[in-house]
Amino acid sequence: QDGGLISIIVNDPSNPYWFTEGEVARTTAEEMGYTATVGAHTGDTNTESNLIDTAITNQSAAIILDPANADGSIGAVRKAVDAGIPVIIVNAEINESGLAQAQLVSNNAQGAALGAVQWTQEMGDGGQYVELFGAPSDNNAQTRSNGYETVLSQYPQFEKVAEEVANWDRTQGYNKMQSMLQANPDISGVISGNDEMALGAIAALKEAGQLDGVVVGGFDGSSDAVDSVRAGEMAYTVLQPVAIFAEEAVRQADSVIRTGETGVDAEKQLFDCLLITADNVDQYTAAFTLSQ
Amino acid sequence: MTAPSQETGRGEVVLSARNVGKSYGQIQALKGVNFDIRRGQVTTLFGENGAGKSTLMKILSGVISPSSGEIVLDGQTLRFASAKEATARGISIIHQELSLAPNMSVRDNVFMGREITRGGAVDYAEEARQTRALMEELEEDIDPATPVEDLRLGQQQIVEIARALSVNSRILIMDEPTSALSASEVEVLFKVIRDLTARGVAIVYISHHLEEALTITDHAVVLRDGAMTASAPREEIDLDWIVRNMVGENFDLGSPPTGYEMGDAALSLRGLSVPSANGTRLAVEDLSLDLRAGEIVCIYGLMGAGRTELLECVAGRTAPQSGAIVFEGEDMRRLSIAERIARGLVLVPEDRQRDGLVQTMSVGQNLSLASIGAFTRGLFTSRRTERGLVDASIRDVTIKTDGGGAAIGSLSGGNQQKVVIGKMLATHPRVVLLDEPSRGIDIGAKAEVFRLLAERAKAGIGVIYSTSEVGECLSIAHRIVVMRRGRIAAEFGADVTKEEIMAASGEQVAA
Amino acid sequence: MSDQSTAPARKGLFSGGFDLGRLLLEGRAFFALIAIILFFSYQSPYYFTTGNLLIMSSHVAIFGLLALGMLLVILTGGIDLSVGSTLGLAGVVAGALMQGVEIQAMGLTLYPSVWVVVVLTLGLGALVGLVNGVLIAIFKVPAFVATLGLLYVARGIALLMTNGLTYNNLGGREELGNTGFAWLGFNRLWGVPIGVLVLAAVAILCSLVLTRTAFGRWVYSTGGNARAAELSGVPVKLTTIAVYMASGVCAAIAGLVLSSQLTSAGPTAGTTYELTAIAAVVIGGAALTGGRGNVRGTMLGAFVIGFLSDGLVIIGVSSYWQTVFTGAVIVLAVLLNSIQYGGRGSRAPRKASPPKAA
Amino acid sequence: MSDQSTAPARKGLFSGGFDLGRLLLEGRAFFALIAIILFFSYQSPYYFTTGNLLIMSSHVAIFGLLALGMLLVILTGGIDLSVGSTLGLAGVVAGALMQGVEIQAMGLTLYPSVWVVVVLTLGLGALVGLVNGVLIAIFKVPAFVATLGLLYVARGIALLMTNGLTYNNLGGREELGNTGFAWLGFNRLWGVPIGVLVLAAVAILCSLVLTRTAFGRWVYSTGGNARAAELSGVPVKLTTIAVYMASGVCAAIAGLVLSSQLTSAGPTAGTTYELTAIAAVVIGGAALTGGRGNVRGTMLGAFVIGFLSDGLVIIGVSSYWQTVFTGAVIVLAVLLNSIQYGGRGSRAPRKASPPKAA
Ligand SMILES: Nc1ncnc2c1ncn2[C@@H]1O[C@H](COP(=O)(O)OP(=O)(O)OP(=O)(O)O)[C@@H](O)[C@H]1O
Ligand SMILES: Nc1ncnc2c1ncn2[C@@H]1O[C@H](COP(=O)(O)OP(=O)(O)OP(=O)(O)O)[C@@H](O)[C@H]1O
Ligand SMILES: [Mg+2]
Ligand SMILES: [Mg+2]
Repeated sequence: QDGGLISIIVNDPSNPYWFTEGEVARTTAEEMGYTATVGAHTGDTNTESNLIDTAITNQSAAIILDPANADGSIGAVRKAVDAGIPVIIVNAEINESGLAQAQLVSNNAQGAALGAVQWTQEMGDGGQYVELFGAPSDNNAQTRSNGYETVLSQYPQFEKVAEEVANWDRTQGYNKMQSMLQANPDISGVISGNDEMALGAIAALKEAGQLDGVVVGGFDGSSDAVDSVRAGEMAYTVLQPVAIFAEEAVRQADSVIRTGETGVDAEKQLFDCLLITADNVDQYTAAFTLSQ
Repeated sequence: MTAPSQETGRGEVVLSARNVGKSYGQIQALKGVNFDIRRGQVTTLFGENGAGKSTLMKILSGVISPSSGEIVLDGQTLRFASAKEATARGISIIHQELSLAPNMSVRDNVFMGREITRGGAVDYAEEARQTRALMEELEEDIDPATPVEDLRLGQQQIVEIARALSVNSRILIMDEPTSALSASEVEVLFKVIRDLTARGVAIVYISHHLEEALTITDHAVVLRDGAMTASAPREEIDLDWIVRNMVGENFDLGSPPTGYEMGDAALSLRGLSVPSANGTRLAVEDLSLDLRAGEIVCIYGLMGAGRTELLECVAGRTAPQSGAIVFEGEDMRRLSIAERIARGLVLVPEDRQRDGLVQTMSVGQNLSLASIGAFTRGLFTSRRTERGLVDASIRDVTIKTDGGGAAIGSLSGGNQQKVVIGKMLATHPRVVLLDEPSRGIDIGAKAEVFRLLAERAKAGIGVIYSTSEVGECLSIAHRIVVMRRGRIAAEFGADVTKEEIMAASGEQVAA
Repeated sequence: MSDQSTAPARKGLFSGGFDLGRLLLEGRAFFALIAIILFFSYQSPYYFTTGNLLIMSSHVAIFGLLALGMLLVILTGGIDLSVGSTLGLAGVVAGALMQGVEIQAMGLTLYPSVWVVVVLTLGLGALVGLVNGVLIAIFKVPAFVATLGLLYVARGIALLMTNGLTYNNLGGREELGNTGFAWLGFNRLWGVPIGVLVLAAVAILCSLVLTRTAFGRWVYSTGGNARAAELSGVPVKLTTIAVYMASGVCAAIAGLVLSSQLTSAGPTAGTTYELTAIAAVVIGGAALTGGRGNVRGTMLGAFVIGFLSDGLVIIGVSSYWQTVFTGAVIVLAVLLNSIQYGGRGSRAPRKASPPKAA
Repeated sequence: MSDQSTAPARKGLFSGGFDLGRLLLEGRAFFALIAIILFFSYQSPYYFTTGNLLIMSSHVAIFGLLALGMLLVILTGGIDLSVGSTLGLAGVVAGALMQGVEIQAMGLTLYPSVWVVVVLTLGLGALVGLVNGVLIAIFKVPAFVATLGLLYVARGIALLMTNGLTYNNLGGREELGNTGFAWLGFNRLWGVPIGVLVLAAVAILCSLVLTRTAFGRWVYSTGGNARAAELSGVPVKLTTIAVYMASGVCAAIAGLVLSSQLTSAGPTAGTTYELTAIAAVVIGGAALTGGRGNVRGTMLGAFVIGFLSDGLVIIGVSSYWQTVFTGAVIVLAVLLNSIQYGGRGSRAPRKASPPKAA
């Protein structure tokens, strides 16, 4: 394995989504003859910057980065680029183009729309609903919320009665859902910015004995969520093709290392999300992978 | 009561308290006291524990402000905003409780809050020079750079004295400066005091060592229950006068109890050696001692003779380096403190604030702390039994308190000491070790403590107590053991004289 | 919930009198709670309903359990920063056990039944506490540092055990004989969530232990003056180790309740909960220097924090303001507390503070 | 970097003797650092290079600055949990100021130049410290609680100010005359990153203040025995307030350096950094009870933590193991520390412990 080092920096591997992202990237890199390390910045831009410095010190051939913050990560990326190390951004964007070799992100807007449409179908006639919002410092939270809004605003029969920030976290999703249920006992739908919060909401609804009448939609396509869909508890989840773009990111990094080009024209490459419902749940063969 | 005003004496009055009162909540610590300090004279303040001596001194030195009355300095009525202001006006005080920062050097402590600076930086060299000079004056060989925590208690008190001297004040208040000093150190201090008075410094001196204090007194004032009861120049007074005015009657510390059979040896120490706190040397060396049931033994020694180490080792706080502790035929070395207490061997520690009392607990809870087992029924404690136990203790050792629920801080020093003693007696011990049970308590309380011990001895309990006052050796003890540098220097019966004891301890008999 | 708990340190056993001023101050956390309930009831019709009060109480249960363990530790003058991590670790271990224990040598997988899982998890909590306690009592590591170290170590182990993943399938299966885990978090007895009942039971137990047993006396005296306690025959080291173990067990119980509520156990559960638990104890009037505090106050403190944060959610205050309010309430509650002690402040310095582990 | 710093409290200027045992123990953080450097140099060829050492040092700078402020606070026997939040708030405020201050009444936007931004930000740090200090010194709120409250409040304010978003455009613009902010984080003097130089400057300043000025004596005496210090005329309250203000200023400096390094300022920056800063101070040999500790030790502690965590990343240890190692190193380092004091342990209790704010 002398292809050099690829430094993979993900957000927080204690979340299955980012864990998969890191693992897929690492195995791909190793298969392609590179050594690879996976670091985690857990959303802290300073840690991220330190990890970039380390990658530079280690004379990495390329960096695969899931940025901590659309704005806050730009400096760190610039540092790596200035040091002559190509950076491939995955999963989340940075608000500056021309810096990274490529930005491979799932199409959050498309995914949100996909989810919202499915959600309206599951909801049927209408009703009240609440939304669980991710960490506001992450602009995916806003993107997804906007995506939901765009679709749902066309259906006046659905009334949003509350929205709460639950920071992508299951426990917070649980607690906030319970509180919202108190103020809004008649809701028939929950739309969530990610699976973890949705799973927390499902636990809360179960506890209240109200799960049967309520449609819960998630986002991410984690194994837990898919199990929940299989069990008929979660209505659907939107699969982010993290396994696909994590692998693709490494392939493009490899291409950059060898040729100087990613081989793809656009810097920003959107990967469409897929819907997982009770119908196609059996095609979910590995973490974040839907075989078609 | 009307306070007699001090008759006019020789030196001019530099500082006086006029009708000063101080109350803490319902407690009236001072009730309209008039008190004069004269230039070039030592005014000694006598009084029982809780009489208000320290309170009055704190008011005069600006540490606390009076509830009523006024302070007159050089004929000028004023009010100190802080201790610093009083210092600036030439008043300094040695507090009763040590007030040193243990983490800092002697030099830093002496100049704490009054650092000598040059160009913004502290001039350590100058500070050290002055500190060394002060130490020379006090005839104490202490390096200014030594951390205070490395000094023994007596040396720490010397540092406090040096700090007060370093201010060059006109008025110097000494609140029990000698409680931890040896006789020779006290002599040096008295020499310094005479030098100061010769230079016109006014001194206030407080001590429970009455005889010692009398040797330096120019003018004596007695406080009782927050009011001044008497005041007279040295020529007109004697020990009797002081005691009479302090407590209203004549006290003696009792005599060895007689009229009963002593039992067999209850406690035997065989060749006991105990390392000192910092482990550098032996504080107790190859010491053997027997105590019979019903016997009272007094251990006399100078500061650092190793009495505390000996007693703490016997009680189980520290492990001996070698030797045996046999209590009623059983080897105690492997037993914990709790087990020793359960077997009937208890210690009343030297420093009641640090080792004796739990300040967050009530009087009752403190009294019952060592005998929880006695009122535990099954899993739970029985409140009724505990209450009975506490009430009995309060009665037994005659603690002045509004009841078991009172906060421990509301008691006077002597009564706090009785709580510590009562706590240990409540465990129904068969041997009681008391480390300076009379430290810092007034003569009345002292007499009561000794009476209590004598009573218990009659009931068959073995008692060992340590003391630094020769007078106390000659009270209830059947036998007096003198310790010197960790060894027993001499043993006497009850018929010994003070001089013999002091000679054996290595102390120079005061001229 | 914890009416049994009295204030032994402050009121003494025999104080007959009735002191209104003191009662008002003692009860300031109580008044804060009343104020919070009144305010939010006025703001939202849903706040003061049985359903919501029970739900809020079941949220309080998690912090409350941590706070009870923390109270014991704080009463001895220590602090336990590792409870949040222990909670997470306990949940993960319970989750792992529910998935079955593979015995490689024999090539079979054991499925311990739920009570075994519970006992093992509590044992784990006790073990974490034991490590803390031994470091603090025997090796004299300051409590802040020892438990800070274990905060990291326990969290790291939880992450390593699960590889960051969350155990999801906690229901167990009938044929394996390990069902019943969901009962803790899901069922209700007499309409009350089990979590709340668990909290009540632990609170009553703690209160009884503190006020009615020898061990309780040992705890208060260790915190009040460890040296004096030791010389009075109190097994100070044992007491210290025991309170950290109790704290670990409380954290493990909280971990079990939480993962049962969520029907899943993740390695990051409980992050920063230690701060909330400490805040509850302190709002409840306990002194961080040890020796002062009681169960009733701590429960009130936990309810103040829980009812406040849920109330803010119900009336729809932004999560940022929630952060600000939480901080402000902590400071305000303790400010009142200080004013209380302030009145007796001039006496406090008289106490010769005993040397503390932290 | 901080060779000037001596250990005044323990060794004094005039101690003639040379005590090898004590030196070894005093220097244990130093040996830990050497061990870390040797180990990682052996593991990776990139570790022990000038470039990497400088980079690692500039990472240390952030924690080191926080730790210096924390040291002052801890020396007085307090603790400051709010430094991480203050760091975040300072960065955000600097970012907001760089975006221009809109004066609504006049309909214009002011662009303060960089030095004004720096001064205002430091002022903000001092203000947070002032609030802490006043709560602690005047209102007698325990330091742990007061600063815990401000941890939440400062973080909440930072989030409210930015609505959770990050300021990105910190470069300023030539025509607005507010360029130069990037200099702090990006430039180098004599090849050394400015952040490191800032750290060195602050460390030397702290060290001089602690060892050479009257204020330094006041800090040590306040931590050693606050009551004695007060009776001796040391302005204890003022000293207490001043150290918290200094800690706030240090946190603000760290916030400026960090946002300059990152060329962006986010409201969540610095979360949980207070724990790292405390760990650095404690590893450096300071006692949480106050009065003991020095700048040299604290710097060593910060370098131990920083060089360890960067080393683990360089050799590619998983982030879970990093968490475990961090905890273990904290406990181990302080265990050694306790053994040091342990030797004098039985004497320590002889000290008349002063009443502590926390
Ligand atoms: N801060 C305080 N709060 C409440 N009561 C106090 C306080 N300080 C002193 N007292 C009370 O005031 C009275 C006088 O105390 P003071 O310390 O002046 O006595 P003293 O004569 O110095 O006794 P001793 O010989 O024991 O030192 C005592 O009853 C004491 O309990
Ligand atoms: N503050 C202190 N710091 C360090 N060591 C001390 C301190 N006080 C005492 N020691 C050590 O302990 C030894 C014995 O202490 P101490 O002076 O209490 O002896 P003692 O014989 O019990 O005398 P006494 O009972 O009169 O105090 C001293 O020789 C000294 O070495
Ligand atoms: Mg006095
Ligand atoms: Mg002694």
